[in-house]
Amino acid sequence: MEIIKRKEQKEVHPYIPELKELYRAGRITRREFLRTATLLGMSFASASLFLASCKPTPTAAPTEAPTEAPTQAPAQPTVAPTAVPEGMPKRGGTMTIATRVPRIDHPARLSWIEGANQFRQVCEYLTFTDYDNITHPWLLERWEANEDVTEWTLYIRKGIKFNDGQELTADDVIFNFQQWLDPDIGSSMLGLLSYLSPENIEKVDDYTVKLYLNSPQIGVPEHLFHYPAMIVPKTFEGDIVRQPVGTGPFLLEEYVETERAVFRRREDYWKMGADGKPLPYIDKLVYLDLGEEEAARIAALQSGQVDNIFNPSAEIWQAVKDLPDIMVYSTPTAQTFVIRMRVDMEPWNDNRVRQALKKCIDRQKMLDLAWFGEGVLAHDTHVAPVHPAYCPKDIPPYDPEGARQLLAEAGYPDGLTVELATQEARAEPAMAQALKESAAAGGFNIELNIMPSAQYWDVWTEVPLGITIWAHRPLGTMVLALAYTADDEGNPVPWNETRWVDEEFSQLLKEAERTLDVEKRREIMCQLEDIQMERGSVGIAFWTSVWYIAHKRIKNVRAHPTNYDILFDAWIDDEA
Amino acid sequence: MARYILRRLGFMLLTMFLVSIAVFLISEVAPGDVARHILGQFATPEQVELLRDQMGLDEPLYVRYFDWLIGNDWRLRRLVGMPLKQVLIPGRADAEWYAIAPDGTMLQWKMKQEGLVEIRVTPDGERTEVLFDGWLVDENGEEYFWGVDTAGHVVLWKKGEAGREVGPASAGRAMIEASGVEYYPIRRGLLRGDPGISFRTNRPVGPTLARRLRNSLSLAGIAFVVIMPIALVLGVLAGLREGSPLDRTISLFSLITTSVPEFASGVFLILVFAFWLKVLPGAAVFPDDTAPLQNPKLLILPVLTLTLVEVGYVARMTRASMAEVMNAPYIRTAFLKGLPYWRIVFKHALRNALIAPITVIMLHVNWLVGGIVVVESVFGYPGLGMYLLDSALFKDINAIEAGAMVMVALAVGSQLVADIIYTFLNPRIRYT
Amino acid sequence: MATERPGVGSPREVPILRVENLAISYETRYGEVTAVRDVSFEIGRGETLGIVGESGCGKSTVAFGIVNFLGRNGRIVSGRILFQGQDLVGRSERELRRLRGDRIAMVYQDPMQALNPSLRIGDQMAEVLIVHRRMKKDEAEERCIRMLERVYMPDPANVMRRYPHQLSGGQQQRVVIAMALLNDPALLIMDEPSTALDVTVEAAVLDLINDLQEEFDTAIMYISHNLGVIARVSDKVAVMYAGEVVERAAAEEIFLHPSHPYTLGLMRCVPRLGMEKASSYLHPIRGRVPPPNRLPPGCVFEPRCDFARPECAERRPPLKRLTDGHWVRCFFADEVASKGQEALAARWRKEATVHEPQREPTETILTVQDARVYYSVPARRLFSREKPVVKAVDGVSFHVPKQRTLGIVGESGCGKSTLVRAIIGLEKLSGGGMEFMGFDISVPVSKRDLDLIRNIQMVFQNPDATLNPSFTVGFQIARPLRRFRAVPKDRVKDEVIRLLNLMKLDASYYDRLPRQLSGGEKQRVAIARAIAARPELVLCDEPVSALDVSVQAAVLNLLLEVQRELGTTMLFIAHDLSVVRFFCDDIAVMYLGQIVEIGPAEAIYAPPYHPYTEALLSAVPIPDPTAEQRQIRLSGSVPSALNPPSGCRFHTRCPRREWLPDGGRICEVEPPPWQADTEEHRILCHIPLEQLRRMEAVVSEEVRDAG
Amino acid sequence: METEKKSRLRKFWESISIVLRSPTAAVGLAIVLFWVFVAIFAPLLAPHDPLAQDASAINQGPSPTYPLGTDNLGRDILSRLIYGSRVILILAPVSVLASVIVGTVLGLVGGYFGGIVDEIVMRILDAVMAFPTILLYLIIIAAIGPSPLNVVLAITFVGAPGIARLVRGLTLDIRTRDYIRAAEARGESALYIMFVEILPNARGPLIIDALLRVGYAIFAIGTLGFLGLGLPPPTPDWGGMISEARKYIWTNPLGVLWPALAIASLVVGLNLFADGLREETMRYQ
Repeated sequence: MEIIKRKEQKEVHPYIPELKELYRAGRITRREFLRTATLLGMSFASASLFLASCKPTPTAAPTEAPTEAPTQAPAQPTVAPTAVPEGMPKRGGTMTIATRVPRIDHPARLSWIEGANQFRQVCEYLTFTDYDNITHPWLLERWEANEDVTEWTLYIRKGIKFNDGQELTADDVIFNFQQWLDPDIGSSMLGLLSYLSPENIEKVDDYTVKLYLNSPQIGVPEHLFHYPAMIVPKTFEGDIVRQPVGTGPFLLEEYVETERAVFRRREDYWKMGADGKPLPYIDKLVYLDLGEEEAARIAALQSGQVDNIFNPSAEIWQAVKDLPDIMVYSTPTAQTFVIRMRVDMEPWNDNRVRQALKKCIDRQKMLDLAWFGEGVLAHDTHVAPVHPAYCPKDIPPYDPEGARQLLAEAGYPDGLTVELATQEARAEPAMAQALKESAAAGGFNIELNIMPSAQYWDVWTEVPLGITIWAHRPLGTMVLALAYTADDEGNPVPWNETRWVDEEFSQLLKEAERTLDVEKRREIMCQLEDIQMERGSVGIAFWTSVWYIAHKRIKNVRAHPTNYDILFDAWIDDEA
Repeated sequence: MARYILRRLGFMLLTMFLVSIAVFLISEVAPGDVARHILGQFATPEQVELLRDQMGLDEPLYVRYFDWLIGNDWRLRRLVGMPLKQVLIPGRADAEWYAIAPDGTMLQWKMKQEGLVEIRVTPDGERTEVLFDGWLVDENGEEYFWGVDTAGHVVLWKKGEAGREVGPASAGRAMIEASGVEYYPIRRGLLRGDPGISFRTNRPVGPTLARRLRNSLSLAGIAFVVIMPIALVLGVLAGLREGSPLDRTISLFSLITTSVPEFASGVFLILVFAFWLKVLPGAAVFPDDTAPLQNPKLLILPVLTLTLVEVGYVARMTRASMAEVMNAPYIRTAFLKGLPYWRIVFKHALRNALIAPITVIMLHVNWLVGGIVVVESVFGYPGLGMYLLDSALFKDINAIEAGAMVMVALAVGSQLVADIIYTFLNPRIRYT
Repeated sequence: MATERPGVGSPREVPILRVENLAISYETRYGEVTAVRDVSFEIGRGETLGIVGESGCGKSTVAFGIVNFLGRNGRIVSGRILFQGQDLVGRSERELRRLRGDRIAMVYQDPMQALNPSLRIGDQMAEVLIVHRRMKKDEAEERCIRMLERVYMPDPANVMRRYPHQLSGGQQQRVVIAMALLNDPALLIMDEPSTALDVTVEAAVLDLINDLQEEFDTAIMYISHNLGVIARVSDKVAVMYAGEVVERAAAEEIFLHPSHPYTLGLMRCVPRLGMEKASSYLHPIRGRVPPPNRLPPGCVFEPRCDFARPECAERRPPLKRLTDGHWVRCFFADEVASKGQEALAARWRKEATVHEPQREPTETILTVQDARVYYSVPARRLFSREKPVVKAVDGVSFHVPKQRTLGIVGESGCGKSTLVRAIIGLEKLSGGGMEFMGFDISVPVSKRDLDLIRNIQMVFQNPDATLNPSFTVGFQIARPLRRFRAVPKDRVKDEVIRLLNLMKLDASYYDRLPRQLSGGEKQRVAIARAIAARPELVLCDEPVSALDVSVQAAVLNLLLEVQRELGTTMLFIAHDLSVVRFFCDDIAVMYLGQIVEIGPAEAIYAPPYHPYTEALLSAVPIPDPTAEQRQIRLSGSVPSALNPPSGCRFHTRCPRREWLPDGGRICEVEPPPWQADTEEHRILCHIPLEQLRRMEAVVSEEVRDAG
Repeated sequence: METEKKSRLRKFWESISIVLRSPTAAVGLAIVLFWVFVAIFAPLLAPHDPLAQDASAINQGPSPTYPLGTDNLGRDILSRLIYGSRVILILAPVSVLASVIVGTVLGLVGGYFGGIVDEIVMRILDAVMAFPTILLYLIIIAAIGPSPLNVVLAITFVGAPGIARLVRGLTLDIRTRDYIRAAEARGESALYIMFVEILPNARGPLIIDALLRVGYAIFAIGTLGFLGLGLPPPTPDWGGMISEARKYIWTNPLGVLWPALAIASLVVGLNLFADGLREETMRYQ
């Protein structure tokens, strides 16, 4: 464990001066500096001040990540969102959103983003990762990490009240940590905060909590913004619908599962708006469940009955992007459709067969067909350009001949018949049919078994060959840990759908999570990417952009990589 | 006549019983696990297993069936030693179970930080919580207690060695400390008015189903009221003027409309009226329950889609029946009696001509309510058809059974009404 | 105002209806077809014109033509219809409508169909008055009730509220007639009004028509195919054949001096009451009625005419006046007339050689001992205990000697068909026993062994339903041969052709489908099918009653030949007594499930009669207007077999009860004993035999011999 | 002397002549035969491979290369329509045939035996008819998974009761005819009477009803495809094509128009043919 030199500095964290050096030498990008600095406790304001005061000298700086501009999707020049609201934001109005309204009880157990979006209006998070992947304190005033990022001190903002009058204190924060870490509740936070055990949480005083990690982890603030990490009061008894108590800008008025959820503005919200009065600007939020049928949702948006469609598929985007009074905000993400092969089953246990299938992926064509070209090409490794530690690689070409040779070597001279299973939703059927057609030239005869979504999610970890959608996660290492590693006894973690465990890969991954040094971390990532490309168990053709489609009357909204509805400062202007 | 109706009602119950068993068996066989659907694809196998246990899905099939049919509160009472009572929560479509102490106070237990807490609600509604100390001791010395939790389960709590109560602190619907030993969800059973809890909404099935049924019935009702008169009139006109240009145009129109599948015509109507003309809403969006009444424009397109398909079918049938009656001997007698043409048509012909169509129309009630799932899905209309489809995909057995029972009742009910109308219209048939 | 009947066609007065060479045509798939050509006649006030002719001769078309109700494709081509002096042809629909139901009323064939099943009788009747007379509802209903009383309808007020299906055939027919007479029409057109009724009910309806005509003085055009009915009703008669009137004259003139070959042919093929197979021979008319679109060039009857000469085929004979009021469409009318007289007279001479009935006693082939067939009927009320039962056949015993024919006569509902179906095994016996050639046959057919089944076969009534429409004639006749393996496989076809020839059908019929055959031909194939496997016993359930008169004779002769040649025993069911009298050796008369009289044919037709037999005989229409026939009419309607009257079942309607002390009380209380007139002839009645022997003959002797 | 075979031939020509005489039947038959022709010669007629995806031409309107435009995967709609006719013209008749066989047997047995047998058959039919169709589709498809077999099963299960009721009605009527009495008098077996004496006479109305049912089967296949429960992609079937194109109706409305027209035309054809036949047989009686 390489110890970073302690430096007497008024800096919040000893590594920050070195960070500044690296930036001045142009060896790390503006975004990498900002992200690491803020993670280490430097305030966003002082970090941006520093950036403005000096220019990086372009020595052997790493190539700018192609998607520097967070909002500009390369292919489609959509209208740049209005960063600054024109004039004073108006108050009042109702916003209607078409989305599924699923059953929900304990926020810690959330596994659908739709449920999180609805109750994120009532409860809030300790931190806030913005559209540019920069994490700011939210319910916390600030945080501090020790030198080797194994101890984190969280300073809670004073004076924040829950909507039932209780004040937010350290006890509430600790109660929430215990809920996340309690195996009986089954929260996905347990996997994320694996470096923290419940007894190592210390209540310093009423407004300060200290965490003693079992292993160093730089991404703690980002993990605290993971969607199940909503802060509920310590009196919470497990059913958010019966006890909608939170510090958020809205109050729950009505929640009818599979039909609608209605939220009304909270008068005494702690955060102030541009006009000095408490946020939020909008009076009422209505979430409507119009069922699986996309056509019904499109029709509703088009006739103005709803203002926004949650997590629109490529087809919806294609259908509504040219409608007159509809605004489309786009953002590149790490969301993708993984063509995954179970390495513990015939024929995928033979890497040559896996390589052959990867060669059969006609990436650009698949992107055009499945997502109308709205995304960036990928190279079969689960680390995306938007990830801070992304190490760029060149895109493997579509090579059916190579695939046919590999199959012959692997003992299938006249081709191979396999069954591909996926869900009848979003882009999977289109991708499956595109893969079937392009793989045919490469010697694969793929039979498609496209089943209703509910059925696919019963068998997604069992089928030998399938296409599974993986949502965006801010850090590259997060997904790799979730899907490509084994637990302590060595058998694959629950979400490792391909049962692919590689000793060298797991070691390097742990290494990467520990390294603070951005440069060193990027090298490790490069090695991880090489391993996955060379003998990995997945074909990843492209990273999709994600859209936020709303009626033009909804102001100050942007596309969020994981489709979060950030609406505390959105407002409605009916005249425009 | 009464005997006939009684026999048919008996048959209706028999059919519903058979269908309910068929639905139970088939959904048992069909793939898919409802617990996993609830917990989402990222739940761990242990969590799924625990939830299955808490929903009572691990019990044998016949036990679950009878629980669904006649309930298990009378059986579970013996475990708790106190009568169980279901109390509706005012203002919310939900209900809670309580154990009733001899002096009338309602009791519930829940696991909290400090241990098992007893909630007491006195008859006048005053609610207190106190630490529970009435543990019983079983043969090998372990302390245990059978009680009712706040999530409508009869639960077995046990005091573990660590001195800390182990068991589901299942406050509300959640399972905070889900390490309970045994769970039985309490139900009164369909026959006693409690169709059970829907796994999809975690709420009683009744209210949701009622709303969906009302939506479907209002759509079907309006469509029925719009379709049938038009179709009958068209049919009669065509039948009267058999072979005339009027007859040919009506026949062609009705032929074309019945040949276009309703999902195609529905989509076109949206394109024309909602998209190009922007006159009508393209989807049936219900911001709240009273939507269909406040904003009837929502119903226009779905009703129009239904009408297009149905009018043609009924008109063709009425035309055939009318034409047949007009050639009947007793109509010839009416002519020979020198009666005016319209009197012959209305007084003599119509009555007999409508016998066949009306009985078939009633059979369409069944299709209208359940079968229009396609129209519901095109317009996102929250009807009974979609409810059944979504529940079946989710394997929400209580919702499927309740929905199926309603549909069967409607189907057989409309068949019975059709027969009764048949007897009134046709005096020759006297059912014994 | 019962004016004296004006006798035959008084010239001075303007006739109610005068039709001059009317021609009507239908356009069908084969193009325009003239169904009726140059028909003319006239009917005076209070006068009845009978139109007689076989099915397809255009008589109904004439009836509908008069009221111009010819449907969509019928059209009056030429001719005039003068109703009370004004021509109806060409009048507007509105004017015709005002006439129909008011001045011209029409009653037609099937009473069951004529009334609207969904409307009460009262509404349907009052309607006529309300529409034509603008009468108010209650006054109209009052008039209807009075009219129903006039047609001897029991309890008219109740009938007004009932629906058509709740009335019997006879009652429905009376309602239709009453409805027609409500507006006191000048002209009443009746198309086969009594054909579907039982003979006693028919007799009552015919009497009713005569009474009403006297009272209302209406001109009646009566259409029927039954010569006897025409003889009883009409003053004048017109005989139609293939769309043309071939002879028109006063009633007696037609029956006594038939001058057209067709009329003569009809007279000779109808069995008169006295005739029997031993002494007389039925003369069928050969050939078939020509279809309307392929009529022969010359005289339309030429192909079937025994008097035909070459010129008959070239020229179409006009309607020639023979004597005053007697018109014939035949070149050789007077020759036909004279030849006709001896032919008719010949009918009565005893021709020894014709059919020698089996005289000497042979062993009995079939014995029926106290046979009972009961049906259980669902109870009327919800939870009633007793299970109501219909006693269709209630204790019937008789035996049939080999090679003889037993006739069973009775009105509808008397159980004769049920009895026959029990014998062949289609109905389960509820009691008693039956023996056939020593084998017990009280078990249903499914339990009998093949050989026993082979020996009993059946011929059915309705020719259109007796053959399976989807198979060829050859296949259907061959089926019994194959089933009973009566003939080795390879020779089946030849045997079928032999059977066809036996039925006077050539081999070309082998491949034909039933729909290409006439009624008579179908019945012959059915007989061929029945006798194919040489059964010992053939049961005939009304085999000829659905056929035209001319074809009937041919089929009866065929059956007689079959019996003579194959020696089969026959059971012959029918409701036409003259046919039964002609065909059968012994006759049993059934009433409400029981045999009331049984014996040799001649014994049945002469006193002593059982009162019911007497009533039956008096109701039989005799094709001779001059014949006197004692009028005996039964009161009330046939009681239901659900709970038959106590004691003698006929006591509720028996006209002879007053012959017994205190009004025949014994008939109500005690079931009557069997009284034996001779060894074979027995009667079930309380009235002592001597008294029965003193009964007058229903049809006087001399009529039979006068000839 | 005409042989047995010749009379059957004559019967065949006779029925054909019936059809040609009535205009409606002739037009209907022409439309149906057109689609049969298209189905048989699909490989020759289709300009493109129905499964080939052209990424450069997604959701395009009609163009010279793609006369009817392309679908959301850039596949030629015209070729998919042509090949789709094969799927429909095999699947629909097969399903109807299956339901006719099942329905006829039930109808005959119920109609001929009467009494309790009839009561039982009728109750089974009522129960099946009362079963919610949508649930039925789902369960069969959930049990077997999307495949042509389950489409046939689903349609048979829904169609059979209707046919059974029709055949039962006909049997009840035919059973009263004298030729049945004659057969019974010959001690013929119940099977013989049902299948040789009764069934051939129920042929007429049965054929007409079957024709109508093929139309409904086409609807049902379309509905199943529409709800995502029908044939597995990428098989070209008209219902599925509509369901796919439905999402892009705002940009490419024609995508939905062509398959809808195809289904409508085929169903119209069948209905016209059936109506023509019914009018003919009615007048013929």
